[in-house]
Order: sequence, then C-alpha cells, then structure tokens
Amino acid sequence: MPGLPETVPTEAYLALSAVLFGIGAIGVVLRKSALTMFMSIELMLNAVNLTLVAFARQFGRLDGQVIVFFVMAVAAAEVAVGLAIIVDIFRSRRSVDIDDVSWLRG
Amino acid sequence: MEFLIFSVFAVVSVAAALLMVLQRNAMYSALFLVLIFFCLAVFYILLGAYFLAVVQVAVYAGAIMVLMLFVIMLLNVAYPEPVDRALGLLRPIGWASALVLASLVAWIAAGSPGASVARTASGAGLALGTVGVAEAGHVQEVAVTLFSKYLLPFEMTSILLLAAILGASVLARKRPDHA
Amino acid sequence: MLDQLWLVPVLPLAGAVLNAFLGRRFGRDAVVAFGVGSVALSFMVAVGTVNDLLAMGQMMHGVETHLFPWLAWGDGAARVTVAEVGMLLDPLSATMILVVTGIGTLIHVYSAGYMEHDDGFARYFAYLNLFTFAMLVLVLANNLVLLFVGWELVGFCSWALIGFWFDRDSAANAGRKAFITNRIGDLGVLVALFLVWANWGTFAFHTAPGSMTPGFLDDPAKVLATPLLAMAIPLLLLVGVTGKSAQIPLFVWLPDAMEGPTPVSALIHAATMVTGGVYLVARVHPVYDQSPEALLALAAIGALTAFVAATIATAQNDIKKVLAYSTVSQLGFMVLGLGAGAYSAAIFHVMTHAFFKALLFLGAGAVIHGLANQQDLRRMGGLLRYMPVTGWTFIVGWLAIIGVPGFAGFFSKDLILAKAFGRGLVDPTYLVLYGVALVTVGLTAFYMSRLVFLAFFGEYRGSHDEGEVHPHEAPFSMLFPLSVLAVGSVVAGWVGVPAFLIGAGGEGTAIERFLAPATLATGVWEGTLNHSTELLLAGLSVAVTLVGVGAAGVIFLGEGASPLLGELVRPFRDLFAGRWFLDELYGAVVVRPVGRVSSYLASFDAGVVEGTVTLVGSSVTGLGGILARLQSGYVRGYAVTMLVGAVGVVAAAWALR
Amino acid sequence: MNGVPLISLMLAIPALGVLGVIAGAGRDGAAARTIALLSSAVTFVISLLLWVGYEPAGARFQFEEQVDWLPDFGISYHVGIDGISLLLILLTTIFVPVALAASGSSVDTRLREFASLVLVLQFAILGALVALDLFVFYIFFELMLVPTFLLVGVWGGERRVAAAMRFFLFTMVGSVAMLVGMIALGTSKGTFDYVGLIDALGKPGGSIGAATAMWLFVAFTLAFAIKVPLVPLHSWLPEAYVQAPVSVTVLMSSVMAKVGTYGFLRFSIGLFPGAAQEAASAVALLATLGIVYGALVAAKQRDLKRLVAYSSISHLGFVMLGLVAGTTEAVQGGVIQMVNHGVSTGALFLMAGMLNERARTWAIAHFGGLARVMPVFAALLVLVTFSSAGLPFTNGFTGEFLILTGAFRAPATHVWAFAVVGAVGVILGAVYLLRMFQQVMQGPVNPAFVAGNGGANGPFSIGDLTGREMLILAPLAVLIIWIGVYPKPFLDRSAPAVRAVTASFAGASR
Repeated sequence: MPGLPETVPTEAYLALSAVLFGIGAIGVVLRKSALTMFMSIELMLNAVNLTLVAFARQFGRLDGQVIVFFVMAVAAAEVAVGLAIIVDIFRSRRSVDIDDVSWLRG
Repeated sequence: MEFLIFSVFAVVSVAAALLMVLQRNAMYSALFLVLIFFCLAVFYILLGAYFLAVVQVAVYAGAIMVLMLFVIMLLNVAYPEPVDRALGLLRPIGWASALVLASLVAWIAAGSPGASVARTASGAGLALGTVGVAEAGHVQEVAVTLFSKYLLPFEMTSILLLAAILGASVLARKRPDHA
Repeated sequence: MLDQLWLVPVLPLAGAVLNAFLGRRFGRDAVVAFGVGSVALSFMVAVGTVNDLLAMGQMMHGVETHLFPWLAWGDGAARVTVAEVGMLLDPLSATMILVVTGIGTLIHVYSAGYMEHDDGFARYFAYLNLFTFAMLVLVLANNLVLLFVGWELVGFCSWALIGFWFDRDSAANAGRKAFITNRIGDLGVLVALFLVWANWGTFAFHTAPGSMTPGFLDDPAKVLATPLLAMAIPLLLLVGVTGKSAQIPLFVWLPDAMEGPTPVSALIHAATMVTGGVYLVARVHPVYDQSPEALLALAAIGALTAFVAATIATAQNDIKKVLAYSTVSQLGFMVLGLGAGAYSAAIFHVMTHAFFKALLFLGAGAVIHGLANQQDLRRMGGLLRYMPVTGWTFIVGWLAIIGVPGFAGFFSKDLILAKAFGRGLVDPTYLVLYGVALVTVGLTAFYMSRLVFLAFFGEYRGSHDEGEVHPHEAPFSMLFPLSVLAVGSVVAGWVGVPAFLIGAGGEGTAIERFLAPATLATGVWEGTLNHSTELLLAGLSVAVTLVGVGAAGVIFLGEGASPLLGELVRPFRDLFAGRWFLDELYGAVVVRPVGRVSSYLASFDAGVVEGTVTLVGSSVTGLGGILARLQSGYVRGYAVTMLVGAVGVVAAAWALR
Repeated sequence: MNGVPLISLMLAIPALGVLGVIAGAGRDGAAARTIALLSSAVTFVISLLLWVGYEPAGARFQFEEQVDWLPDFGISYHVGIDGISLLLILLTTIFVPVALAASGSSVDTRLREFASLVLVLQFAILGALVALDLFVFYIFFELMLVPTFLLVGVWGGERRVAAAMRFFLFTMVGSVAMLVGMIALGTSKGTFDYVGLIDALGKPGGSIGAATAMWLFVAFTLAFAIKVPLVPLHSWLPEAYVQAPVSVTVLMSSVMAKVGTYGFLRFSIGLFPGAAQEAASAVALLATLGIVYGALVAAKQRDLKRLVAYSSISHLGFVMLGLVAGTTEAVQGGVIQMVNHGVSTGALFLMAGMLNERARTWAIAHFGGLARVMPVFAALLVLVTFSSAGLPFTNGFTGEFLILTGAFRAPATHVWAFAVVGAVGVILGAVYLLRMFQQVMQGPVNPAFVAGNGGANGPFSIGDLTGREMLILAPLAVLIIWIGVYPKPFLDRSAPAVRAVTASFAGASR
C-alpha cells in the first residue's frame, strides 16, 4: 500500500496503549460494579504490557517481554485474591456495589 | 500489510474497550474484554513476541476470564447495574483526568514536539536491527532469559502465586457464621 | 641538672595524684610525706637547675626544653603545631620557680600543722600540690597557650581551695565568684591569644630550633603593621591581669577568697597565683614595649588599685581581710612598676612580697589558730605576750611591708617608686601616679600599723570565759615556716640594694642585672636618676611611712582619735568599709541584668517549646481534618485521586523534560 | 587485614546482635542486656581494629568497600572511613555499651525490645558514619529515627509520647528537604556516590552554578541543623532529652547529634564548599547565637537534666562554629569537639541519671551538700563539670580553644567577631555549670539524705558510686584527660580529612 510505512512504528503502539489505558481508567472511575472495575484494571495492565512489548522490540531486548510475563503472573494472582474478596463481600452484603464498601471512611 | 493489520485491530480494540466500559451488563463487559485480549495477542505477534501471544490467550483469555465469568454467574450479578448515585465532582474529574491522561500520553508518544526522546530511541532501535527481533520472541530465547537473568524474580513470582492460591481459598471459604 | 627541669612541675603533680587516689587510704603521715615531700624535692631540683643556668651564663633566651607536641597534628613536614608542651628556663622563670617552690614548701609544712584536724586532709594536699604544679606550668611555659593553661589551672585550684569548706555556703559562693571573675579577665587573654595567632601564626615565645616561624617575642615589631593591634593585644592582656592579679575593676574576688583556709590565702592569694598577672606582663613585655598607651594604662590601674585597696584596708576589722586588701594594694604597686617599664622591679617586688605577705598571712593563721578561729581585730590585743614567736615574726613582716630601710619591702617598693618617678620625667602623667603611690605608702604604713597595734599590743580584749578560749602559741610545724619567712623578709631585699650604696660595680641592682636578659625593656626610654635623687626619693617614702605609723600609733596605742576627727573621716570610713560599694555596683550593672536576660530567655524558650507543640498539634489536626474529608471511603474516590496524581506526574515530567 | 571487610563486619555485628537478643533473651528479657553488651563489645573491638589499621598518611578513604546496588541510578553500597568518621565511630562504639550498662534501673520493662532497639540505633548510626553514597547515607540517617522514636516514646517519662512525636516531626521535615536536594543532585550528576560527586562537581565545567549550589546546601544543612540542633531549630530537644530515659538521652546527645554535625561537615561543606563559604557568616551567627542562648537559658533551669540539655545546645554551637569557620585549626577543633561533647555531655547526663536513681528527683534545689555524702562522685563531677566548662588539660579546652582560635582568623566576614562572642560563651558556661555544681554538691547536706539519727557525717540514705557506675564513668574520665593532655593521636587521624575539607573551602573562596 503506497504511502504507508512498511513496519508499524513504536509510536503507534504507544499511542494505542495510551488510549486503552485511558479508557480503562475511565472504567475504573465510572463503574460501580466491583467486577467491571476489575476488568477495567485488567485493561489498564494490558495497555501497559503493550508498551513493554513494543519497547522490547524497539531496543531488541527481551527484558520487556519477560516483565510482561511477570505482570501476567501477578495479574493472575491479583484476580484470584480479588475475586475471592468480592465473593466474600457479596456473601455478607448481597451486593457487589463498590460504594457499599466504604468502611475506610476517614 | 503489517500496518493494515495493526490499524484494523487497533480500531477493534478501542471500540471493544469503549463498549466494555460503557456497558451496564457485567457479562457483556467480560465478553468485550476477551475480545480486547485477543486483539492484544495479535499485536504481540506483530511485535514478534510469539510466546507472549500464546500466554496472553492462555492465561488472560483462558484462565482469568473464565474465572471472572464463573464469579459473575456464581453471584448472579449479570443484571444491569442500577443508575449511578451521584458521585459529586468526582465523575467529571475522573472523565477529564482520564481523557487528559490518554491524550497526553498518546500525544507524547506519537511524536508531539516533546517526543524527541522517543524518536531518537526508535531510530536507535531500528539501527539495532530487526535481525534479533525476529527470533526474539521465540520460546527458547525467552526461556533462557527467564531462567538465567530473571531466575530469582521468577521464583519469587511462584511464591506469590502460591500465596495467592492460599489467600483466595481462605477468603472464599464458607465460614460457619455466614452459613 | 637542666635535663631534669621537667621534674620541677611533675613532682608536685605526682604528689597531687598520689594524694587524690591513695591519700584517704594511707593516713595523714603518708599524705604529708607525699604532699610536702614532692614540693620540697621540686624545690631542690629547681635550685639545681637554676644553679646550672647561672653556671651556663647563657642568659639571653634561657634554656628551652621541648617535651611533647600538644595541640598539634601530622608528622615531619606536615606537622602543624598550635601549641606544644615545653619549658623555658630563663632568669625570669628561674626567679619565679624558686619563689613558688620555696615558699610553697614552707606553706606546705605549715599546712601540715594548720590542717591537722581537718576531715579533708588528703583532699587539701592534693589540691595544694596541684596548685603548685599549675603555678609552675604558668611560669615555666615556653608558649602563650601553655602559660594560659597554668593560668586557668591555678584559677581552678583557687576555686577548689577557696570553697574547700564547701559545707559553708559563703565559701562555695566565694569560690565561684573568684573563678568567674577570673574567667571574665581570661576572656581578655583569650582574645589576645586569638590576635597573637592571627598576627604571628605562632604562640611560641622564642624561635624553636629548626622552625621557620620566629617566636612572637623575637619579632614583636611585626605587630606594628597594624597599629590598632599593637595596642589591642597588651590592653586585652591587661584585662586578664586585672582578673588574676586582682586589679581594678576585677579585684572584688580576692577579699572574698579569704573564705579558704589561711595557708591557701598565703600561698595562692598572696604569694604566688595573684602575681601571675605580673609575671604575664613581664614575660610578654616586648609586646608592651610597642605600646606606650598600654603601659600608661597599666601604670594608672596599678596606682589607682594600690590607693583604693589601701583605703579599704584601713577600715576592715577582719585580720585576713586587711591582709587581703593589703595584697591587692601591693599588687597595684607591682602593676605600677610594670607600667613604668620597670619589669625587673616589679618581679623583684613579687619576690619580696611573696616572703613578707606569706609571713603575714601565716602569722595571721597562727593567731586565728591560737584564738580558736577568732578573726576579728577588735577581739584581739596584747597577743605578743601569749604568742611571742608569732608576734615577733609578724612584726618583722610588718616592718618589711611598710618599707623600713633594711627590710625587703623597702628595696623593692622603692625601686618601683624610683622607676615611676624616672618615667615621670619623660611623661608627666607618671608623676601624678608617683604621687598617688607615695600617698599609698603612707596609707600602707597606717593600716598595717593599725593591724599590728590592735592585735599584738595593748590589752587582750577577747573574753576569757566565753568558750574557754585561751590564746596559745602555735605548734612547731607552723612556727618553723614563720621563722624562715621572717629571715627571708629581711634578706630577700638585699639583692636589690643599689650598687652604688655598697660600693659594688655596675649600674642598678643585682636583681635587675640578673633579670635584665629576660625583662629589659626595649625602646622605652626611662629617665635616669642620679644617685642623690634616688636617695632623696627613698628618704621621702621613709618619711611618709613614719607619718603613717605615727598616726596609727596615736590613734590605736594612745588615747584614740579626737571626736572631731572621727566626725570628719566618718563618710570616708563608710566608703572604705563598704569597699567603695563596688560589689553593689557590679551587682546592679552586670550580675542582675545578665540574670534578667537569662530569665527572660528561659521563659521565652519554654514559650517557644510550648508554642511549637501547639502549632504542630493544631496544624496536624487541621490538615488531618481536611484530609479526612478526602478519605470518603469510596474506592472510586481514591481511584480518581490516583488518576489526578498520575496526570500530574506525567504532565510534570513532560513539562520538565 | 586487607582482605577482611571490616566495615561491613562492624555493621553486621549489631544487626546480628538484634537477632541474638530477640532469639536469646527469654520472655522476661533477663539476658537481653548481657547479649546486647556482648554484641557492642565485639563492635568496639572491631572499631579498635579500624583505629589501629587506619593510616593517617594513606588514602583519603580507607577500608573502602563498593558493591553495585542500583547501577542505573549510580547508587552503590559504598562504605569507607576517613579520620573524621573514625573518631566518631569510636565514640559510638564506646557509648553504646556505656548506655546499655547505664540503663540500669531506669529501664526495667521490655528489656528485650529495649536492648534490640539500642542495637538497631547503633547499626543505623554506624551505617550513616561509614556511608560514602548519599543514598546509603540517607537510608541509615532515616533509620536512626525509628528506634529513637520508640526508645523515647515507650520508655520515656510522663510526656514521652508528645516529646517523641515532636522529635519525629522536626527531624522528618529536615530529612525531606535533604531527600529532595539529594535526588536533585544525584540525578543531575548521574551518581549518588560521594567521591564520584566530588569529582564531578570539581571538574572544570562540572559546577552546578552558585545559586543551585546554595539551594542544595540549604536543603542538606536544614536536615543536619535540626539533628544537631542549631538554634532556633532546637525546640524539639529539651523535651525529648528530658523525657527520654537517661541512657537514651546519652545516646541522642553523645552520638546521634554527632551524625548531624558530621553530615554537615561531610556533605553540606564537603559537596558545596563554595556555598558553605558564602553562608559561613550566617551559620556562624546561628552557631554563636546557640552558644550564648543555650548558656543563658541553662543558667535558669531548675531541672538538672534540662540544664544539661541546654548546655548541650551551647556546646554544639561551638562545634558548628568551628566546622563552618573553615580554617584548619577550627575544623580540627570542631571535629575533636564532637568527640568532647559526646564524652563530657554524655558523662554529665550519666551522672545526673545516677543522682536521679538515688534521690528520685531531677530538681536541682532538692540536692545539696552531696560532696560530703558521695566524695568519689563529687571528684568525678568536678572533672566532668570543668571539662564541660573548658578547663585546660581537659578535653573541653582542646576543642574550644582550637575552634575559637581558628574561627578568629576565618576568612568569612564577621566570623572573627563570633569567635569573640563564643569566648563569652565560655564564661557563661562556667557560670551555670559552677552554679549547678554548688547547688548539688556543696552547701549543707540536705537533711532528706541523712538517714535516721545519723550525725553530720552519716550514715546517709544514699551511697557513693557503685563499682558498676565507676566502670561506666572511668573510660570517660580517661578520655577527658587524654584528649586534654595529649590529643595528638586524635588530631593526627582527623588531620588529612580536615585538610581535604579546608582545601576545598579555601579553593572555593578564590
């Protein structure tokens, strides 16, 4: 296709990642459901992962990819514990509305 | 060709993300998230990170999302959530901040006047050559790096996962007083 | 023997250490052995070294001994020496160590008898030995800092010994007053030291072998580059002299110092320590030679002090207080001598004064001892009958201090007067000072005669019944030193007999010629007097003395003063008895204002402390209140906050790229 | 000796000691003090080895160890000592066992926690003294805060919590300023290494500009000035010193305050000699103000411990005056005065504590005539008091004289006048110290101390020094005389380091 670059520049990935990150952030703020908030956080993590992989390619090093691997592992752990907490909260409150969980009010 | 694929999946992923966030129904949100994960796997392939692409599908789209869907169904909260209570100023501030953040980062990354750093870096990256990159994503190289330079973090991650398993099972355990 | 010079100060130090650590375990005999023995040995070594010095004939700079580096660091070429520990033996220090160890030995012997029944026997001798050590450091130091060390250490020992009977508040107060008054004077010395270091870059008196920096006394003219400095250093040192040698305005501590045991008054507050100031000026006299103004200040202060103290002495009834003011007055004579540029005359007076004033104080001690701690002259009288040895030796001391020809005081005092007069031929101001001094000679004769007549002549006025006090003679250990000192009070002056009188060759006196290498003024012109003028001046002072003695005799031996005269002198009596009200003045001008500032600051500080507590407390609560409202507990609220923060960080990073 | 990483070993011993105390002491903590003492004794022996092995003529920093830590930020575990840190290390290793031994009956609860916190404090102080990397220094500097806060807050007097909080807040403010300055400096030069920074700043074109240097100097100095403390930042001190148990007060004044003066010399002056030169007059003014102010306020205190606390402020003013004066004599004096202040003020606090253990009061007016009751104690107190008042042939004179003599010819404007005012402070020192001595030790014996029907010479209800107390005070008395009469071994060791500082100082003034 004429006029278009052969490879996708890193900047494009970064921009995309930024947009995804922003949307995820909006989700965290907007949604009341703890579950949807969780998903939004996952989206943000993935956006960051994308930058890491993009930079890994740019600098020709594997460290970025390895870190993404760790992020995934940590995310898995986080999801497991987080969901357990949600289940526990739901048991006592019959709701996953995040605004009901405000025991930390100062 | 590569650019075309990127463009298509970029549009798809952004659209899916928006739909996910704006969706009232948790079940639909989860499904859109799965779609985003797949898009990301495609990007990883484009970037030469084949191993990660596989892991992305397996772990995120497979394990994590299945877990989430399980919970959604288990708790039966897939109904549309009620209209939000007034969050006061927080809601507009949140919107604004998120938009500013996204556009700021995107602008910087995509070659704003301030992106000279990124540009020189990308130039250097191209100079380093795509030679290494082509093989860089193969399982073997990743594995070698992971089990040599990052051995200690790797082991610590496994301990973290173990702790997460224990924590999750303790938290989700049915307690006598709740029964 | 010169190589053993270090033993002179170290022996008393060893005595002090032994008595301090083991004294209480060893018992009194051992304490006396250590205490007296160490000083006596030190005296013998001193005699030996001085003898060697005389034999060497190498007098100009004396002999220096470098013991060890003190305020110094680095080795070899990198060595920086601010001050070392070293000794300088020249005619000046030789005279002083003989006086200090010699008279010190006698007073130690006397103390063994005087303090026999005191609880703090070992402590007393430890301090007394330590004092001897400190005084020897002062006079033997080969640099100004070490001299200052001795200077401060004698002050410390003085504090400890004045407050020796610390159960008495008055004694403790007097000790503190002495130390602090001295410290005020020391401030001057300290600043003078700074100036010396800044100007010469060394504290050494004389150039050390192999040293690039000449000793500052070898290069006194360097100071002239800054005329202000040439005057500042001697004037600042003068402040120290007024403290240590009890001159106006800082002499107020010395009379109070009589709270200490009498032998202490004799050794420290009469014979040795208080002459430290005189010694200091004589030692650094090349610096004074550069500044006629400083010399004049010295002379004026000396003459004024001599006069004021003598007037106060006329109105005191405590035998030790009279002697104390007499000491101040005599020190005034010495300072006047210094101010006239007659350093050797001043040192000569230091020496003779040490003999007769020690004698007088020890005699007073024997009197107090014999009267069971009675110090009031009005309760004495006729004591010559009860304690003849004490009485007759005391009379020798009296004759010496008032300057009866042939006795020690006559020669030294007269030398000073003659020098002041001689200087007056050049600078008429000195003639005024000479006049003041001459009047003081008369006053001296008056108050000393008053003391002797009241104490030793007439009838005993103390009550025989009350407290079963019978005047009795002192034990031998006290009488022996009295006798030796009495002899000294006569013969010590004979080294100062003018050469022309006894037909010896040379100019001036033997003591002047001996001291000249160390103390001869450079660049100060003193008028030369012909022999007949000298004799005339001597006759004049003898005449004045006779008037003073006569007046005292009429008033205190005869029928007493006429009522009219009594009325006439009453205001003066009140002024003198009130010590010119200087203590009150200092209280109002210095002590109480400092106290008030101090109180104010203390309450201010407490306020600041409390204030910050309140401030910190309220601001923490206030801030906490604001922050607490942000802590809504809503997770999404926290999320927004984080988001805003993230935007801030990114924006900042971008803006600051 | 070369192969052994002595410094790391010295740091490891207190750390191991903490574990030993926690593991070895039973629930009642009976063995805690013994184990801690043992640990601190070993640390002392190692510090002696450093003393023996240190070559005054050798390299600038000796016993160096360097291991990469966060190489991307130019941060490494870099430790080493010069003569200045050597002296302060010895001071620390002497005072920790002394403080432990002196904690005696004033600390009788939670001994296990107490002993381990003291060792943590020792670890932090020693670490701060040997650190040659700004980041490492900062970590140790902050680490000092935690055990001190707890030691004051848990074992202190009635108002201990407020005192501890105030101490904590004040110190934090300063630390934050230093942290900002440190990061700014470290990132601009790409390294946090002390030696590397000095090289980078000294290179032609490596200068950061006078204004920036001044800001950084102020940021660093603020942290140290609060720690010292320099008037008017001292208002945390009296309460903290008074509320803390005696042994903790001793550690705070004798050792911890020295990290403040040390940091000022090493970092504020060492890194920014030009700015230090420019600010010399201002710092000297504050230091002199502290000398006089502390002395005047001390003169009116009715509480023994508070009096010593204010005297400590006054004495530290001398140290700061010496350090900032920048002449070799003054800085040498400042360094030796750090040791002196530790020894003399520490001894004063210890002796005040011993009186308190006997009489159960701090009020000066309640004492009186104790020299009759406890003669040995009185003799030692004479020595310590006069050392504090700067009597020649005691350590106080050595330090104060060098400081004032050196400051008098300091190049910065008006510093000579501050030296003169400082000399006035010497007089004021004598005033309040002698007054204190007189009211406590002299005069008639307070009847409260005469037991039953005893006569004037006892028996008294309180006794003279015990053997343990003499053992505690003896090394301090020896140091007082030693530094007073023959300070050369100490001055020799600090001289090369001081010369390096003063050379940069003088170079900056040109």
